[in-house]
Amino acid sequence: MAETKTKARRNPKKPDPLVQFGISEELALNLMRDMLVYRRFEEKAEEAYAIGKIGGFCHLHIGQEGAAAGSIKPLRDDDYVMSAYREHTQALAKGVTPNAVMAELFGRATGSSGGKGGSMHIFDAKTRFMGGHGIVGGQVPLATGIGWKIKYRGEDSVVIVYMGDAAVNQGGFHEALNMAAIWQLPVIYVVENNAYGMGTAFSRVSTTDMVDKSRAHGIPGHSVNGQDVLETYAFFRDLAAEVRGGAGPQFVDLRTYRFRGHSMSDPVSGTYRSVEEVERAKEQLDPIAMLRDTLMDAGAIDQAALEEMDQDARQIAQDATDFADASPLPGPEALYANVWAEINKHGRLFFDGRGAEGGTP
Amino acid sequence: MAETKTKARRNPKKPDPLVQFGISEELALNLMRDMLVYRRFEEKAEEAYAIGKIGGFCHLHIGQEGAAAGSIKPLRDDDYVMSAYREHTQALAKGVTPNAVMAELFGRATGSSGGKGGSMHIFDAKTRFMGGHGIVGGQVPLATGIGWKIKYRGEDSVVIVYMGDAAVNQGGFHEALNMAAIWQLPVIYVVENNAYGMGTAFSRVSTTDMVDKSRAHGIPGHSVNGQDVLETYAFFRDLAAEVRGGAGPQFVDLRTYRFRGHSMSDPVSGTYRSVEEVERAKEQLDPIAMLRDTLMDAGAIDQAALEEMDQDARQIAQDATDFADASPLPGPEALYANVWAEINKHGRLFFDGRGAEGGTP
Amino acid sequence: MAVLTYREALNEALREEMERDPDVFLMGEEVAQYDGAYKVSKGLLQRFGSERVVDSPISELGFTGLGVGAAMAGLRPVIEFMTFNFAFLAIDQVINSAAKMYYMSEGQFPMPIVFRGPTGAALQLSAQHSQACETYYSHAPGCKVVTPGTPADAKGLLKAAIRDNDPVAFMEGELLYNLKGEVPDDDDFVIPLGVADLKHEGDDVSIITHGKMIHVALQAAQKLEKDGIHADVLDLRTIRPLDMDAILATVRKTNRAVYLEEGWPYAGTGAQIVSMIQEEAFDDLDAPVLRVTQADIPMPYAKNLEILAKPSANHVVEAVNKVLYR
Amino acid sequence: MAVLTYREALNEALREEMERDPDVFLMGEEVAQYDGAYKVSKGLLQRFGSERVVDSPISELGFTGLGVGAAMAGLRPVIEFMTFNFAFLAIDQVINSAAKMYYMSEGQFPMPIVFRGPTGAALQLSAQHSQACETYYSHAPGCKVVTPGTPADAKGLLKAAIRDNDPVAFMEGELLYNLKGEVPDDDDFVIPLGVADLKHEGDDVSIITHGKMIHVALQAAQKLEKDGIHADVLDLRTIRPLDMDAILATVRKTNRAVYLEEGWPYAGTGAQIVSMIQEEAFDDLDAPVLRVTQADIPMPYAKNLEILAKPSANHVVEAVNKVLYR
Ligand SMILES: Cc1ncc(C[n+]2csc(CCOP(=O)(O)OP(=O)(O)O)c2C)c(N)n1
Ligand SMILES: Cc1ncc(C[n+]2csc(CCOP(=O)(O)OP(=O)(O)O)c2C)c(N)n1
Ligand SMILES: [Mg+2]
Ligand SMILES: [Mg+2]
Repeated sequence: MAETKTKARRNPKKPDPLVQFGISEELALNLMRDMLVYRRFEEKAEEAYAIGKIGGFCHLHIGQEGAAAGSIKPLRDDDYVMSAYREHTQALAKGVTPNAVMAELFGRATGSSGGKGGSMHIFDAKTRFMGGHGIVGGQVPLATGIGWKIKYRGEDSVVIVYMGDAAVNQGGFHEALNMAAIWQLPVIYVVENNAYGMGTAFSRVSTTDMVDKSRAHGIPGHSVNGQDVLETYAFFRDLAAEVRGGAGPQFVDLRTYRFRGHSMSDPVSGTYRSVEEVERAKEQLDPIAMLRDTLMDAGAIDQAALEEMDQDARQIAQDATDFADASPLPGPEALYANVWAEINKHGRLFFDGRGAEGGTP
Repeated sequence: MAETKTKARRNPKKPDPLVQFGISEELALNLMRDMLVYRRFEEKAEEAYAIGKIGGFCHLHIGQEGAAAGSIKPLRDDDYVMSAYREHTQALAKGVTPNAVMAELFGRATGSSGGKGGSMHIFDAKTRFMGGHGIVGGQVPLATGIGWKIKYRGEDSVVIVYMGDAAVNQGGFHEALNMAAIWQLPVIYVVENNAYGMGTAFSRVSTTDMVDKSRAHGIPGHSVNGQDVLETYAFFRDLAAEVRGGAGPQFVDLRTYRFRGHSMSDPVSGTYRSVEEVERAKEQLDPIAMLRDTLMDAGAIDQAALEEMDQDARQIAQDATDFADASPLPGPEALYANVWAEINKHGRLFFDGRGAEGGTP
Repeated sequence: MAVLTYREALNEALREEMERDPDVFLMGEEVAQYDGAYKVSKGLLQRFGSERVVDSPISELGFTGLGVGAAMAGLRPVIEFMTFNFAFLAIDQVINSAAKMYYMSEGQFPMPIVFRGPTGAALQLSAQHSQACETYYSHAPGCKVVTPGTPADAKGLLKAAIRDNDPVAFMEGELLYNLKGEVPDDDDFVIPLGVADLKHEGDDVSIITHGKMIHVALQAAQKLEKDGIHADVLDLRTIRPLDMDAILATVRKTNRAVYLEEGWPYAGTGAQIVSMIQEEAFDDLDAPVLRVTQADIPMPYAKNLEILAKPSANHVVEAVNKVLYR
Repeated sequence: MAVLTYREALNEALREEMERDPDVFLMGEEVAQYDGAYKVSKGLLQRFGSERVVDSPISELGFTGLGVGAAMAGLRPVIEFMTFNFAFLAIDQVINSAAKMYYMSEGQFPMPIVFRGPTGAALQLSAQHSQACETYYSHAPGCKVVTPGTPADAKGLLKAAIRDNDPVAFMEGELLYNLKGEVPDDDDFVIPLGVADLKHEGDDVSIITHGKMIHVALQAAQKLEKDGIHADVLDLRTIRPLDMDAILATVRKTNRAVYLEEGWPYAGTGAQIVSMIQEEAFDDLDAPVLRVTQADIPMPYAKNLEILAKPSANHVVEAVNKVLYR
């Protein structure tokens, strides 16, 4: 959010996007609130990583908040969401608590995966947030299986599965889409197309547009501006309803932009994109600033209310950090717990000779 | 070849396909000769399998001869051909001798792979016949690598790689096509679309047409009647020239039909296709009968000449069988030969405790 | 007791478990309309319909991942690989998804899925179609590995595998499908995972093995009897969980052991077992434990070479003679 | 002698071999414009151009197969896996194509290809990113496996691997890239595959290991020295080919051995080595050979758990004390 551009620039001639997309002021304000939480949460994660409280790989979602809020908020509680490793804010959007996510990043026992998963493996069965997967493209067949289960049981929920733009070059993506098409599974495949896979521009690894990537499989492709949370919300609200109604699998090119480096250990810009490109995107494509402008144009919020909202978001992020910080590390007994869901009555399952009772370093 | 329909049915009103496709009588007669050899060769293999001279899996190409002759005969010697496991006649078309192929099927030392590869793994470096691969779809990335080498070295040969219709559902197919498109490799991807993968009709595992399968990758798709060897020849003659000239990768839906079961151990018909369907295909879609009719219509051959040609083909197949039969089994010393191209001076490479000197059963 | 083939025993296990639990479904190439490439699923389509017996496209990675996702969501998939040779394409979803999901999620997502199909060589299928793939599945924690060698074991263990809440690689023998044997009729005939079975008794030497190779081991044991050598033949039945107690018991009895397996030697199952035996029964050993495996080469096509490459009863007898210092 | 990091040593090896032979090219994710995820290929794009240093899409199976095909046609590809964790997607092309092509074609198609990248855990990368993958490559005949632990070994062995005419899985240590060490300047400094290196000498016990773990072994050896225990630390350097002579020599000297490795125990490299030692040096052993491995679990994320899960010098010391019956 570009902090300097704070004055409302109402423009009565511009069509009101709230009206255009059929989104109430209240809902729009909630989306604003959500996105602010995501932003402040990730900024806190960034800080915590810098001082070593978070380890491993950490992929921030900053700049892509509109994609998460706009696509997940229209879903029902019993819908499923699955993602790759850049999934903190998607987890928050689906209802995983900031405390549980931050504690997971900190590797604490109170984390959503008890500290065992970390940044790339947020899971929460209760809210049907299905992870958090680290193999590029690996989640795409998995989500297809969730769609299979929905159909198998005759339920009417849907699955959204996120992937990056680089994931469509994985064979598993194509295998999964083909199966979803054959069996008409209720899966919405969403590419969070931030134009780069690490340092590789999408145009360097594809000769076609993203929206074409589902064409071999007969799955409709859609292109949506993920920086415009209202457009995104309206689109997914309608699409989820259609899929729930039996429209079959869908493919969405959700165009967005990443404001940070690929992971905390990668540079924001470099040989693959210029400082100017990133600055321009922050200036013009910040989903939070875009919604702010709309809300101010519509007179739905003023500077003071916005700041209060932001203060709340900061507080939530701070609280999550404090909670994580105060939480205990997993005990050594956690080491061998939950490797096996079923410890068979007979035979050995562990072979390290240290026994399954833990061990000393 | 439907032996009964032997009388020439000249029809002066029908346009002459030889003229239409720019194919000389001599060439057409050669194509006839080739297809007869393929047919008689496979029939011999079928016989030999039935009496246990050939083991393992054996996938016959009977019914698909037009696809092999029509697409391979226009190639140059320095072009590459690669295929899956239904590749006997493609090997013959590229110039591997019937003796070497049959001896390989018999598991003899004189076989194209010294008896080690068998029916599914015919290789011949000399004629640039690059196998013979048993993992469905596995050859598609491999052939892409051959295309890479051609471009890397600045050569002007091309690669044709064959796959069955079921192979396009493998992720590796899509990964390979995408790379070929990005790097504009001289590879012609050919689906020998015989409508079934084992017992699965293509329409049960795809919601789109075959020709659409390359669309995500921006590779032109073509559909060709592989039963019409003249159409196929003309098409590949022109396409190979274009690819040689820099047109980039191509995708061809080469429509054909398999007259036998999937492999020698599978039934010709059953739950997945009816006896009638197969009989109708043999009646109407036999590439040899179709060319015969054309040649007779054009007055290029008569019954006697045809029969002589067929006698020659039978002789070639018989000779190959005799050669294979008379050839020695690989000696026990072959067992450990050619596992490693380079036996390092130091360290152990074999770990079976029998040493690399062979062993007794 | 009914006399069934190994194939029929597997078929019964599938049928009974599918009847017992509507969440169990079978997916794989040609499993439905074609009754399975090896006819293991014969008649199941008719009985359970195309929602529960599902022909997949040839997309090993895809349908394996689909199964894993369905298991996360609460179903109990049985995924058939036409053979495990083709499952190399899918192994990422087994190792990186199925085997780790429960741990990475701190127990939120159990993974009750069975991956099944034949492993090992059949007859002259050559290099790409003749691999014993156990090691690829037993190495990583999180995946159980079951290798039945008889019709009764096939049925009882498959039922156990389907009821188990962890991923199980259930590895059958293509050459065993026609093997006949007595199988208990009981609908609840379940053989618990992790229990080895002493298939022949003797005091002189232990031949330890798993899967299809038990028949080679029993053949060797017969030959040895003629020389007055009495062998224990221990069939591990499951190699993860592993019945180490039974292994130690036979080794402590005979003080000499040979491990027989169909796969390649380097870091195979036998290496693991031998390593454990020498660690846990060092003082009981009167001779090194030897291994008999296939030749350390890709499988050749030619019949005569294939015979040379496969482990045989003669190889076992030779190894036994060595550990007996004869 | 120059002092280089392990990363620079690999970079030099690549550069020198690419200069030496125009058929050598490097392909992988981010290897060109981004200089490699771990900067091993830094500067190579500038030097050799985008025809020889090639950024691939994220298509592990595809670009691995492409490399194998290119090798069949006569080139000498070096395929970089960003890490071997991702290579599970590609393993079919390594096992079923690369490792078998030469045999299936009766020697018509040599396969001079190197698959390289880091294996094993780094720091808190959790379950899917922290696997030591050696077993998956050493099990199948037809593929060589190289695991350098120092900058000099990294350079000398990578050059040997690139010159070798068989497929080589060249497995680096992510945590070693910044490690400094002396490296001979010689352009023809090649360490032949199959030669182990005694990295520390002692008479009391043999610690045998490979790859990154040599540093843990050396740490353990230091600790043991304080207790008056003198250890041989044998670095295998390549696990296929395997320098069995060196293994037997150290075991025959000390009569006691511990195998240390980073991977999982079940059917790991250690299982193979232990099994061979007991077979070939049975009478020389005064105690069972023990193994030290990572805990037999998927790698957890939490720092404290990760430390517990990894094999440590203390674990080695403990094991040494056991084999010394102290
Ligand atoms: C199979 C696999 N290959 C490589 C990687 C390493 N890797 C992690 S993220 C990434 C880039 C992915 O980019 P994209 O799909 O566009 O997602 P984004 O990071 O932009 O959200 C790469 C190469 C991996 N995790 N898995
Ligand atoms: C990866 C893989 N999966 C399954 C198989 C078993 N299989 C061999 S051929 C085949 C059917 C292939 O059909 P198609 O691609 O149409 O080729 P066709 O046999 O019709 O020529 C199957 C399932 C295999 N060899 N490899
Ligand atoms: Mg991206
Ligand atoms: Mg077909």
